[in-house]
Amino acid sequence: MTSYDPRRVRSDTPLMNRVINGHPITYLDSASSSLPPRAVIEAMSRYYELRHANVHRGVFQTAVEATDAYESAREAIANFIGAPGGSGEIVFTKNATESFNLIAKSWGRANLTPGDVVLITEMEHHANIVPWFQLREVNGIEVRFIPVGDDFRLDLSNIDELMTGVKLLSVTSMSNVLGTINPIKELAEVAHRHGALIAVDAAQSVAHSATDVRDLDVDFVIFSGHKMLGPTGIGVLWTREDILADMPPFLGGGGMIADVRLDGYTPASGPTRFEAGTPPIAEAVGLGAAVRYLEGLGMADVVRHERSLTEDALTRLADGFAGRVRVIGPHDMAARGAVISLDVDGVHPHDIAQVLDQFGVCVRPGHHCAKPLMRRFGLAATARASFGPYSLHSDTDVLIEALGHAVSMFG
Amino acid sequence: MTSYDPRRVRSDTPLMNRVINGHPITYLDSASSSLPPRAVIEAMSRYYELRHANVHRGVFQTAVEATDAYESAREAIANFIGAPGGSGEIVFTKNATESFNLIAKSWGRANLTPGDVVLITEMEHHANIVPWFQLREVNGIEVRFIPVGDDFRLDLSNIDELMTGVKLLSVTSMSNVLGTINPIKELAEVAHRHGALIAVDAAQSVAHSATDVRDLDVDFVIFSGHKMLGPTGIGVLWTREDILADMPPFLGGGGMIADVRLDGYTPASGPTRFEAGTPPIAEAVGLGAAVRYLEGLGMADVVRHERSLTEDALTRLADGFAGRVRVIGPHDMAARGAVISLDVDGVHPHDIAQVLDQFGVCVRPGHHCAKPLMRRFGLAATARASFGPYSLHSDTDVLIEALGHAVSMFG
Amino acid sequence: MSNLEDLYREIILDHYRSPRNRGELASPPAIRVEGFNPLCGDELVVYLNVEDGTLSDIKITGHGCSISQSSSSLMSAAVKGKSLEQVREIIGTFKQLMTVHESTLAHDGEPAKVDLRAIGELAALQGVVKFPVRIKCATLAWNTLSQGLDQLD
Amino acid sequence: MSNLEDLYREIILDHYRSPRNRGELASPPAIRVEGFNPLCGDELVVYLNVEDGTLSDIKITGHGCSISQSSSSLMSAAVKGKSLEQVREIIGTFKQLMTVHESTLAHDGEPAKVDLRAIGELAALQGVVKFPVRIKCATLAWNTLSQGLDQLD
Ligand SMILES: Cc1ncc(COP(=O)(O)O)c(C=O)c1O
Ligand SMILES: Cc1ncc(COP(=O)(O)O)c(C=O)c1O
Repeated sequence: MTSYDPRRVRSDTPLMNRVINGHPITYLDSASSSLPPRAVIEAMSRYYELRHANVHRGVFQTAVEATDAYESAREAIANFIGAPGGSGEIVFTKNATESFNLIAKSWGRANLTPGDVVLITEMEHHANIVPWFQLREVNGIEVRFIPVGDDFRLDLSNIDELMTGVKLLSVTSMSNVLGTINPIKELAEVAHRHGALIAVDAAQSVAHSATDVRDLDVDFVIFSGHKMLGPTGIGVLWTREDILADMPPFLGGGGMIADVRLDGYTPASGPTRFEAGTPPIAEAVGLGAAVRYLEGLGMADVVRHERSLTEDALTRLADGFAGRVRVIGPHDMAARGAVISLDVDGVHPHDIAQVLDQFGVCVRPGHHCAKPLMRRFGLAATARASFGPYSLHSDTDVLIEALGHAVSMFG
Repeated sequence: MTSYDPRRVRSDTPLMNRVINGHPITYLDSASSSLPPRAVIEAMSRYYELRHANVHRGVFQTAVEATDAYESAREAIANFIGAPGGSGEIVFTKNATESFNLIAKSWGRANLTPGDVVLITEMEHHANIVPWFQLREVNGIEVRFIPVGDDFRLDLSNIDELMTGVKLLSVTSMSNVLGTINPIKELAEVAHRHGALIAVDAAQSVAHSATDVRDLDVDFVIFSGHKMLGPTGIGVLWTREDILADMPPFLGGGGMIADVRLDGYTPASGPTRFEAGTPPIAEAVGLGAAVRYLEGLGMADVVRHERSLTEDALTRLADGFAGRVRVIGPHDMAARGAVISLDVDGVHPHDIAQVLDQFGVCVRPGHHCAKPLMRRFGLAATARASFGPYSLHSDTDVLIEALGHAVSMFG
Repeated sequence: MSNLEDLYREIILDHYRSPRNRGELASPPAIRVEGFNPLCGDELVVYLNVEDGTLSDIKITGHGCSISQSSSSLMSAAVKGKSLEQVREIIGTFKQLMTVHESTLAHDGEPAKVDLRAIGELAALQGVVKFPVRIKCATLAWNTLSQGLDQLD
Repeated sequence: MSNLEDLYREIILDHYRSPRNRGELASPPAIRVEGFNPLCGDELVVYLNVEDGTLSDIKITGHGCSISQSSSSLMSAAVKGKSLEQVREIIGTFKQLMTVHESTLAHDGEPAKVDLRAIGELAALQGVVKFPVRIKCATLAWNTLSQGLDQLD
């Protein structure tokens, strides 16, 4: 049915025409943010040109159309991740980070008491660490970490011990630094066996593999629009209808209320309880278009292609630089995704990124918002290359060549 | 210098070409959300086509350009409202509502103790009510209301009494229901005389008059992108540098930290402390373009034009319907803006909006997220018409004619 | 304007201007149920007297738009004096009426058949389905009535 | 590649590979100041010995990119043994060097003149201004040194 061709995705992506320092762009930073296809950009432009209006309380034609567009994006996303309760389980936030804050500050504050444990991992993004530290300050919970082994995978050997007192296990489906893919289904089983819930940070996986929340049997899933070919300014929180129904409000304001009196207020029910103020309407339209675009590609084919890119790149990196280039992440393809962090002997990641930029190659230097993980491996930074559905083997050719320049330049 | 012509603004606005039920659109819902000009829509499209990347930590060309675009939007906004400390005082949020939550949940939690009073008004939008009710639940503050008189203006006769115990006066610069413009400069003087700070909800005024935070001598100002010809998904909080410096973090995650360790975190300084996660980058670009567009119009000319539209509409509404149409808001032009709420004898606002839609006229029925105000005047809803810089006297012609049909239909 | 005349038929305007069965019943013994549409601000209170399996009396107060008001008035006239079984049938038929249009669109199959003669004046509400945002106005009274009947079980 | 060669001049690569004045000084008596660039993760510790108004010794530890490392090495060589007054002058000249490009762009006026001969090897850092994101790498050591001197007052 689908006929996924990464070259067609590339020609659908306007930014791929960009020339940088005389070279066609080689975009290897999809883990930071992906490049939207024309269909997404145009869906938003068309929205503003034809039907923009505030949603929810309008009777006139464009307000009805805007509301329909907003709500149908919610349905598209529910469908994309197989939400059993449909669109009534999809909350729109501003980004994945807000989604985590929503879980911590609404569900967490209502359900956790001093001494309760939130178990996360050493490979989490700050978005899945700091909100728990903040909750600890007000609620006195314990934040515990699953260690990461020298093989760059979660060390689950003591998982049953670590689960003592845990009310929530919150874990990334794929590390944005290591590329490690975690065994979510297995962890969900562990969490539930111990009477805990499980939240999944799917920011890195949602555009790179199929997500089926029912099959995974998880309780919360969060992700961001801009990492799945969609726009900035929108994120998603999915949770089961029964959990959502019991969560107290988060931000207060218009739209999230059933009534406001001089002496208090009554919150609304459903996802709207968590969507205070004018929501990201155009952004939802763009995200809906992104999801439809991804569905058109077929996630199974995307996975296969990105695996082949990653495998090839890992081999060439290992072979090409006489041991000077070290991959910080699993070296075999079992359970790893298309994110490759590099540590180059004698060349700082900043300098790598700078030299590569001269060849039009976009890689990201830094701690990637995962400082505990960086400390775990004694690194201040890595240079990270990551693929998307528009990436080609020729991107790796350019990367390897430019990396060669960087390595020889710093001798 | 400027040569503001509302017809040119209209021809700059793609949505004005929309045909609804066989009629050209008559958009009278700018108080809910304004219609962006082509320049704003294209600035965002161009951003996605040419330079989209995640901001802040990138070294490669497009990441540098995206960061510059994002930060220069911050500067444009600082400039637009005359922020004395420049862009370091501008925090980007997702909407005006989040800005209020930020004040309440960061500044409020840190600075208010049980018994402290936050003084708001009966004409506030829920965005400036519910966050204070939420703070009351955790901090035990008192939320007090300045009453609204029968003349639809704040009743300030007892203001000095009302100020007892007040730490923050939080008030709208213009009611989104009544159109009433409040005396902010005078209120700032009152607040400071009583040792309180003052926050201003400028959501309704920022695109309809010049804002100069230094001249007003206020402490916080909030507004939303989508009500000032900009995109959805972005809001602004301005506050003085010294206040911002002492505010504890709000949402936690990437970008807002200086360091994260296994045992805790250190927040970043400046606006970034309050911008957790990937910010609304394209939205900032769009908002920057909107601000430049508004500056090009010249706010003084916009004010003059919208006053003339409002005055004319008020006269024709009073004259035209044999007393059946009542304006819920000040009838004279002293300190009132281009928002006109209607109560029509025997015709429910929903039905008015429905009939008007058949003529392509967009007005909003409902409580406008100001339920305490509606109760104050014994109303469940009004039908609200509001103007923008693209509005023309001919819009009022169509409104009056369509309103005539509605009134006669319901006899 | 043809759409609009479909929505605001003369019967509807008549019931809006002169609502039937308006008022309250002493409660108890009457069942009292509140209905609320937070988006519009429409509010209804429905009072029900049930005797020997029959809805012997119904009264309604509240405020709302012409659609919600006339729908509640039409409803009260349609169900008053009917057996509870008949009332449930009428509710079912009305709900079918309100979904005909949508389900036709959604599934592209045979439109569900509603016997318009059987529902009498209620058929006047048929035009509402062309205005999906207004369906919740038309159904408010009916959902409230359903809730009231549920209290009998 | 010409831009890149402007940035990574031979002198810079040399100081990056063989940084001068690397190490620690006993503190006290030495002044110890930490510098930190949260965006890059660059970290420096600068140790200063001041005797009779002269910066008699300076040592630097830490990690960072070639620009921040070579800049700190070049700085240490430029200021070591100089009077505090001279050190402040050198800092001023260096900061001017880092803003020449930007201010030229911003104000469209006469570019500020920096006497390149007076600053010797430091002139090698001139290429950094073409890469605005890297300016903060180059200035980290200098800001840290300034903070150290401020502790003397
Ligand atoms: C006066 C006023 N304040 C605050 C808001 C909230 O703005 P937003 O929905 O963009 O958060 C609005 C918009 O409805 C408003 O009119
Ligand atoms: C694994 C992971 N989680 C969460 C986030 C946060 O996403 P956002 O910045 O869109 O909130 C990111 C993105 O950097 C990520 O890679």
